[in-house]
Amino acid sequence: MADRGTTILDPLAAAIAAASCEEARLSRLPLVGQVTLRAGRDAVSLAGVALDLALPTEPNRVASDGGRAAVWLGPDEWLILLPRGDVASTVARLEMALDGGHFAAVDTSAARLGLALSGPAARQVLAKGCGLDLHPRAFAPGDCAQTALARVPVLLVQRDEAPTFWVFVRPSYAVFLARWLIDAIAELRLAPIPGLDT
Amino acid sequence: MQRFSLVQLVRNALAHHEKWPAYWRSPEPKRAYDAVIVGGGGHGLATAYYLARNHGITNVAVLEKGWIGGGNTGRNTTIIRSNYLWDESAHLYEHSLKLWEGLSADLNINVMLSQRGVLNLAHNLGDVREGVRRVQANRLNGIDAEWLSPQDVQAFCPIVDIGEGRRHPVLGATLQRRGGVARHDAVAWGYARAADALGVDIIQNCEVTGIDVLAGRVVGLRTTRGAIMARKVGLVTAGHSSVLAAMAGFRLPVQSHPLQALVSEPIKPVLDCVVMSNAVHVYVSQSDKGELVMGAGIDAFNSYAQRGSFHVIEHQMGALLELFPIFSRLRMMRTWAGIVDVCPDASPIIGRTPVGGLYLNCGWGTGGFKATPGSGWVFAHTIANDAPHPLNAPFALDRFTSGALIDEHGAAAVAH
Amino acid sequence: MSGYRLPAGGRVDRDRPLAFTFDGRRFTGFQGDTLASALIASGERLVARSFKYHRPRGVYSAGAEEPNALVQLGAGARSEPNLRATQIELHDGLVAAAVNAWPGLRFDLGAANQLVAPLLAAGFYYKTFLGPRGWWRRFYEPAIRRMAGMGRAPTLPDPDLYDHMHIHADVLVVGGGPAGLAAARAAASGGARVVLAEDGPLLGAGLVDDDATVDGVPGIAWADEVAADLAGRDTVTVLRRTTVAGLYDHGYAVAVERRTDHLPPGAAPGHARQRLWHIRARRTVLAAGAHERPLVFPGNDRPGVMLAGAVRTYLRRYGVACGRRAVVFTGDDAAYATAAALADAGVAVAAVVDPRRDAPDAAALAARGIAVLPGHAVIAADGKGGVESVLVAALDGSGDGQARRIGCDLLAVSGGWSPVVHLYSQLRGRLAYDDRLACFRPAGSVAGVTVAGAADGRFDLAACLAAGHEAGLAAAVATGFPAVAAAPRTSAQPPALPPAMLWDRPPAGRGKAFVDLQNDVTTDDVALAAREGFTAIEHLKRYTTTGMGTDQGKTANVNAIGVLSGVLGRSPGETGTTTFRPPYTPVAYGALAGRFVGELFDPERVTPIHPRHVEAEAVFENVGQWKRPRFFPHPGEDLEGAVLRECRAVREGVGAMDASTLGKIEVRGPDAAAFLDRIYINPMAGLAVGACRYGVMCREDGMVFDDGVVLRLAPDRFLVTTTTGGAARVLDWFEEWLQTEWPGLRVFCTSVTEQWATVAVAGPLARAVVGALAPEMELGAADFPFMTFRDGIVAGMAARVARISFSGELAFELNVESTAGLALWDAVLAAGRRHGIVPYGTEAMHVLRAEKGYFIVGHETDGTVTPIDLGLERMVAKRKDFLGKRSLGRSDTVRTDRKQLVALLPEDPEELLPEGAQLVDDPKAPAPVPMVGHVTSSYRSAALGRSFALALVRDGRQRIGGRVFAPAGAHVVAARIADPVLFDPGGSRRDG
Amino acid sequence: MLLISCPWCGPRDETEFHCGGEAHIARPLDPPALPDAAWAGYVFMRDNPKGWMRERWMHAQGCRRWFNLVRHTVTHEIAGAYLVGAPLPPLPDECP
Ligand SMILES: Cc1cc2nc3c(=O)[nH]c(=O)nc-3n(C[C@H](O)[C@H](O)[C@H](O)COP(=O)(O)OP(=O)(O)OC[C@H]3O[C@@H](n4cnc5c(N)ncnc54)[C@H](O)[C@@H]3O)c2cc1C
Ligand SMILES: NC(=O)c1ccc[n+]([C@@H]2O[C@H](COP(=O)([O-])OP(=O)(O)OC[C@H]3O[C@@H](n4cnc5c(N)ncnc54)[C@H](O)[C@@H]3O)[C@@H](O)[C@H]2O)c1
Ligand SMILES: Cc1cc2nc3c(=O)[nH]c(=O)nc-3n(C[C@H](O)[C@H](O)[C@H](O)COP(=O)(O)O)c2cc1C
Ligand SMILES: [Zn+2]
Repeated sequence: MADRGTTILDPLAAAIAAASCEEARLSRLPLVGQVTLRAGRDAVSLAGVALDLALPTEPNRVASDGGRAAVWLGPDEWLILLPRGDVASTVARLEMALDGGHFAAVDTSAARLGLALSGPAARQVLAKGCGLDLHPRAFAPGDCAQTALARVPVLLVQRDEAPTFWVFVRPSYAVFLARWLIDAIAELRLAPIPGLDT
Repeated sequence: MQRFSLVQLVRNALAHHEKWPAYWRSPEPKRAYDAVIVGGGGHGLATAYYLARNHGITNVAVLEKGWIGGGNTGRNTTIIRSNYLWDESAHLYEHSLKLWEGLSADLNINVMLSQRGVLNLAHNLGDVREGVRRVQANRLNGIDAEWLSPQDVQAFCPIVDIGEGRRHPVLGATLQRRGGVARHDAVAWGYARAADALGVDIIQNCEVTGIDVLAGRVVGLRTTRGAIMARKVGLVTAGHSSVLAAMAGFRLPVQSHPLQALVSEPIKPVLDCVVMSNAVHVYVSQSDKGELVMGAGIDAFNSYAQRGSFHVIEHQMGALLELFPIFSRLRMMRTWAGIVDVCPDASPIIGRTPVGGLYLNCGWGTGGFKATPGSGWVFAHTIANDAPHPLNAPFALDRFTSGALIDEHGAAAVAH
Repeated sequence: MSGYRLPAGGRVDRDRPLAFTFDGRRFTGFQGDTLASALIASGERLVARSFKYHRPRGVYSAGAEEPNALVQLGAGARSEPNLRATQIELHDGLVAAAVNAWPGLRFDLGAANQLVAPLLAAGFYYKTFLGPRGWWRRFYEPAIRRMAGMGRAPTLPDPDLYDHMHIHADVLVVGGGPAGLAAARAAASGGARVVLAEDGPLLGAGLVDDDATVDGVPGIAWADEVAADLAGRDTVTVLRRTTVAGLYDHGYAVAVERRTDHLPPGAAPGHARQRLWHIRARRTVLAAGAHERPLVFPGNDRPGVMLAGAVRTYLRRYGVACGRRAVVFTGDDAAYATAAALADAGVAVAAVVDPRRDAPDAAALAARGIAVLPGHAVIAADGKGGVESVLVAALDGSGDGQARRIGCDLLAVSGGWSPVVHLYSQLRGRLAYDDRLACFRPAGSVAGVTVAGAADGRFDLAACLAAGHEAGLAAAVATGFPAVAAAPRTSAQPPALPPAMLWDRPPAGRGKAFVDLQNDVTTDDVALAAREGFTAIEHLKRYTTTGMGTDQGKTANVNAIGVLSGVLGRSPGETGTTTFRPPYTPVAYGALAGRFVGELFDPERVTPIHPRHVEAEAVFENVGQWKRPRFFPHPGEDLEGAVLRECRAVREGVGAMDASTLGKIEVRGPDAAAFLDRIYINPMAGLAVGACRYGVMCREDGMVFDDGVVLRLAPDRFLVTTTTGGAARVLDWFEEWLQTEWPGLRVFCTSVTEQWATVAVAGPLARAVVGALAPEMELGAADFPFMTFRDGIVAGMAARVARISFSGELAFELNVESTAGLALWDAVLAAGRRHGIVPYGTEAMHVLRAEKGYFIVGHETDGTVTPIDLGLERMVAKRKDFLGKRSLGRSDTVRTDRKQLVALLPEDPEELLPEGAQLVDDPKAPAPVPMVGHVTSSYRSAALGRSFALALVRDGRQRIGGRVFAPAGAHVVAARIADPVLFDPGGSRRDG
Repeated sequence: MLLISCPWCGPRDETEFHCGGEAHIARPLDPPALPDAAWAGYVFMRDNPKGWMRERWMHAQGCRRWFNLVRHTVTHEIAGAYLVGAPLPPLPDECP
């Protein structure tokens, strides 16, 4: 089914590619499977076992393992990123393992789209519309945050030191956010302003 | 009271203006009054004036913790209109607007009432329905109101961008031509001067710190300038109403929030009406001095600090430029906030309280400047007769118990 | 000396001359000049007209405090009013003009106001223009409006860009003078993240005015070293040309960076002209310096009267002499350096006049042939265009008692200094009046904020450096960084004597003595206001307008306080200051809006199917942030035509609608059923798995809040749908109750609004269309009854199909993953083609549901409508409690004559009632006409063959069959009240 | 712009939060048994103190958890955050 997926960002593919530059590369993340997991205290460790991936209990951290990641969304809420094909089986495994416990595992694979922004100026681009402290001292690889970017709710995941950020956004906002990012990157391709050395 | 007029001005100018008397005396508080009004804002001062003028009760003091007019009266965007949705509100505000129309003459001070028209823009189909509903209700209530098409809006206020391509195009507007603005400070000073002339004591720097209640009746007040006995007390303290109610031992359905406003630098006339928009959320007019005066929504949290958060202003400026792209290079000169007393139904509370002899006038929230004369009028009546005037009867505190709210959110969702 | 430019010196680049025009005349200046320095260098003394009297005015200062020299900068769409010439960096081709002067700066008709000046005293407008009625608005006010205002708004949209940037810092330092530089250097030394914001283009620029050395080198060289050190650290962000406009709670600061204003317009295409910085700092050091204060005496506003510090700045920083023969009038030591600097530059210094009995440095100046007159004051400045002479008198009447006249074209004045406490004070930092320094200085504390240097009332370089250094170190330590920098050392000496003010001595001479230069407030105005009772400083401000100009009284306020205090015989400390408010200097609205303008003004939400709607040339409607297709016009079709066609298709054939915007929440857990029972007015616990039920929810005040269909997916799993606008609200509502009131309920809610795309297929032929797409699904009414759902395959995609109908017709709601939404839409239209399927929009949807009497939250409800008003009495559960239930039993909500939902049938079936129309029983009644209700929705119906409406009518249910009237101006529409369900009341059509 | 420390996510801008007003208003257990005035007290009447206040906030753009703050309504100083259900912390100006 994944091959049939189209997203609202498809028509912007060329514009997104054209926006990228050395300092900030913008791209669409391939569609990934997403499971929103709500789990009461009794279910957290069981869920970790079922997933074979311990859920991060430290707020705003991501636990990764190969092609999968568990993203902290709240004290009883995680987003599990995994290959699309694994969603059904993973949900089933969770249902089995947690049967009787207080939990909810919901397939939300299509409820967020991912963009990747990376490059030395990635932080600066995000900082134009995001009040979060993105400095490496405050937001390092493995950190994540739900916050607002350009007044749009997003989930940010800091992946590596390039730095690379994943920006997950509700599909309905994706076009607006992509346009905003393209606009924010634009100045990086311009000649610097004479007499301005910052 | 020395009358104000051009002749007097010329005469005094020849005397180097050395003969002008004070607008009001600054007497020491007496030990007792027939009635004490707490709060020297426009509403409190108007109440004192009408108590004296309409009801012959002149042994009255107005107690103000700071300087008169320094509360919301001195920090509002001065929009005056009466085009409210529900009958109860419409009649109250229309009574007020009628009083405004004679106020300069009545008080013998130029309050600079400028009936240059108030536009309420509609940006979506819901706005249009609400707008039409309100216009129709107003007209049936005998209040002037018009519905304008986008083209009419453009003609009435040429610098508004009604642009189809915009994110929130203008789909129409209500217009009340008799609406407008006035000089807020002059209203406070004018009422003070006129009340003082009738014998009312205006006492500044006098904060009420306690309310003495005996057997369910108010007997006096404690203040930073000593105890004052009073047979009747009217609380008219806007954002501080909950604080005073707590002194008297009851709670109110009121929350105090900052409401911010700002002015641009003065420029030559560009905007000759008041423009308000709910969906895009800004309201703006140009003062006689040339500044653009504007405001928007309230800050989300309770506060008594008379200052708000910057993001509220920032948001509002996007809204301003959505409507007026030509304002982009104009500059914001000063921002400030007032503490507004917000009621769940966006309507005021005017009437008796659980304490005998203690009367309450509050909950005007973001929109009570326009009501100043009418509010004072009906509140004075309520205090004098220990019973509401027909116009304020529906605005009693017990409507929250009966459920007979007067919900003006739909028609007044934009603060003003 | 050509003009007033000195042959050498200053930080201007004499190899780069720049041409500019001012008020239509051509001039040249140098790179590094401000417009003000270039005008002074060119001998222009008259640069502005004042607000009220249109008096000639010259440049008064050299910075942000400038009250006089406001100009209209640029032309056309880039024209900008009221900029201060003292802060405009000169560039080639710059165009500026005076404001508030007509027809011109030199001959200004407004100056006629001076003839009637005696009438224009403070507050004159309150006392006159009182009648005749209507004249104020018609004649007086327009005339006053035309006179008021300074510059002009552009008439075209702004071609420039603005943007925003957020930055976090351990330490924010405001001001790049010696104190700020020392603070930033110290704070950064141990690795803290530091932001340094400086208003001007250069760091430490003021040090060029000073002869002292710092760390063994000239001050300016030290500043360059510090700047280089800071620039070399990647933990430090130095923002020049950046004004911190406001300081807010919890370390939040807002600053405006002027990025391209120093360049010719359009020289940096694509770049943001200004950038608004949102700074969040754990510690803030305010080192914003001090503003020099004028002295108040008759004629003190004449061109040629300038602040002494500014005169020195023009000499040292710009290589410009502000006159050829100067008098220095000062109550403060600092201006002695100006006298010396003037003399150094070859300007004749006719006298130094000092009201203090002991004048410092008198000997040194005397040695240079400069007369120092201690115990004297200037009592008038006279001259036609500008100062030509001053009158000087002994303060104690000594000497011959005669005032003496001294010729000069420059009067440099200094009345001491006012610390720039603005930012500190914006946060309600307490100020106290310092009698010795005659100024208000910080005397309290603001969490996380330190004030250092001249801003703290420390006016000597050594103290400024030391305080800045200490503040920087302390901030570093407080934020967890080591303190490693050594304190800077300087050769500077502290001032010898405290300043003296003359506030309590009314000026002896004749003529106007100005307190506020911009707003033309004089000492007479202050005295008049005091006489009339405006003795509170805030009253004085509002009555006289002191400090309400574009400079916000930076040079005026303390003098006004002083003069008022003098009149009343109290100390300035007792009088107190007015309130300081953001912004420090005015900020362009464009910068505040940033990129949130035009297309990016407000985020736009679209469904996955949106591109198809665009291709189909749908007309869209804004619903909150969503864009929804309102109707799909065929060529030549209008709204009405399209909607009638779309409705007919659904009633007679089949239609498809994109319903993806509806909110969807998965509610799961052992207590899910019990939870929903508490939320909805109707019972949900008994709903069977596989079935759907319509539900309504109320707020605690009993008013309808949202509605939607609930699907029971499993015993412990529900899918709740909400209105488009209610999606976020309802989820928040659920979470609020679960988290705060009922934490014991074991329920989890997950938003799946955007997981699913939804296409509604409705109409008698719907089964055929869905059947073609889902051959394996049993769609017959018996197998797949109304208000049930099935999971299956539709068009090859996993889908959930529900038999829900908002039109009364046979309908299927198809839900697939949103990534498949577009494919589903295409498949539905393809499968429906043989059945003539028609896409329909929100408008047709509204008509169809209204024909069935279904209300829409927000159309029929406005926050004052209960479920019972809507005719849902039978839905309201009797045996359980739910949110809002208790409110339905209050005296006002049990009234039987409340407004109730009914339908209206205009007696003329062609006539359309306007939505929002008010209803009356007697259209001929005089105003106020009693109103009995209003029209909530109104349409033409293809199915009914007539117009109809829904309305809320007082006691409406009892009045069915009766008449009401909707007066629309002179025209009155009569209508019959009817049961709200007008179409297929038996519900026979929903199974097809 | 307040800086509010979400007990889970740490300090974030005020704009990420939704303010829910006075905290610790308990829903009556048996609404039908209440007189109208008492019900109105629960639905509408609020403390609105000038000074320290316990109030509810929700981290709307973050973890979406409700929590309580002790905040001063004049200085905007925040004395601390605590979880829903945690024992009532004393107000800073209350004697222990
Ligand atoms: C930014 C802003 C914009 C607004 N815009 C508009 C508008 O455009 N149109 C409109 O109609 N309305 C507007 N309003 C609302 C309007 O300003 C108020 O509703 C109205 O001014 C209230 O007047 P008042 O006299 O009741 O209150 P205030 O003027 O606030 O007077 C109350 C007085 O009580 C005093 N007081 C408080 N406690 C005590 C005590 N313990 N002892 C003694 N005295 C005490 C206060 O110091 C104050 O002076 C706006 C409000 C604000 C803040
Ligand atoms: N002799 C005297 O009486 C006297 C009086 C005053 C000052 N001074 C001298 O002035 C200097 C004072 O040093 P200092 O560092 O305290 O002050 P400063 O005046 O040298 O520096 C303050 C800097 O802050 C900047 N600034 C002000 N407000 C700002 C804002 N909102 N945003 C960004 N930048 C802003 C100004 O542009 C200025 O460059 C010393 O050299 C001192 O000797 C002398
Ligand atoms: C209608 C109106 C117009 C104003 N115009 C100006 C103005 O031209 N200049 C100015 O500095 N302030 C102006 N203000 C703001 C006041 O200076 C002041 O900020 C406001 O009354 C609140 O008081 P505060 O800031 O002293 O707390 C205006 C205020 C109002 C209500
Ligand atoms: Zn959080």
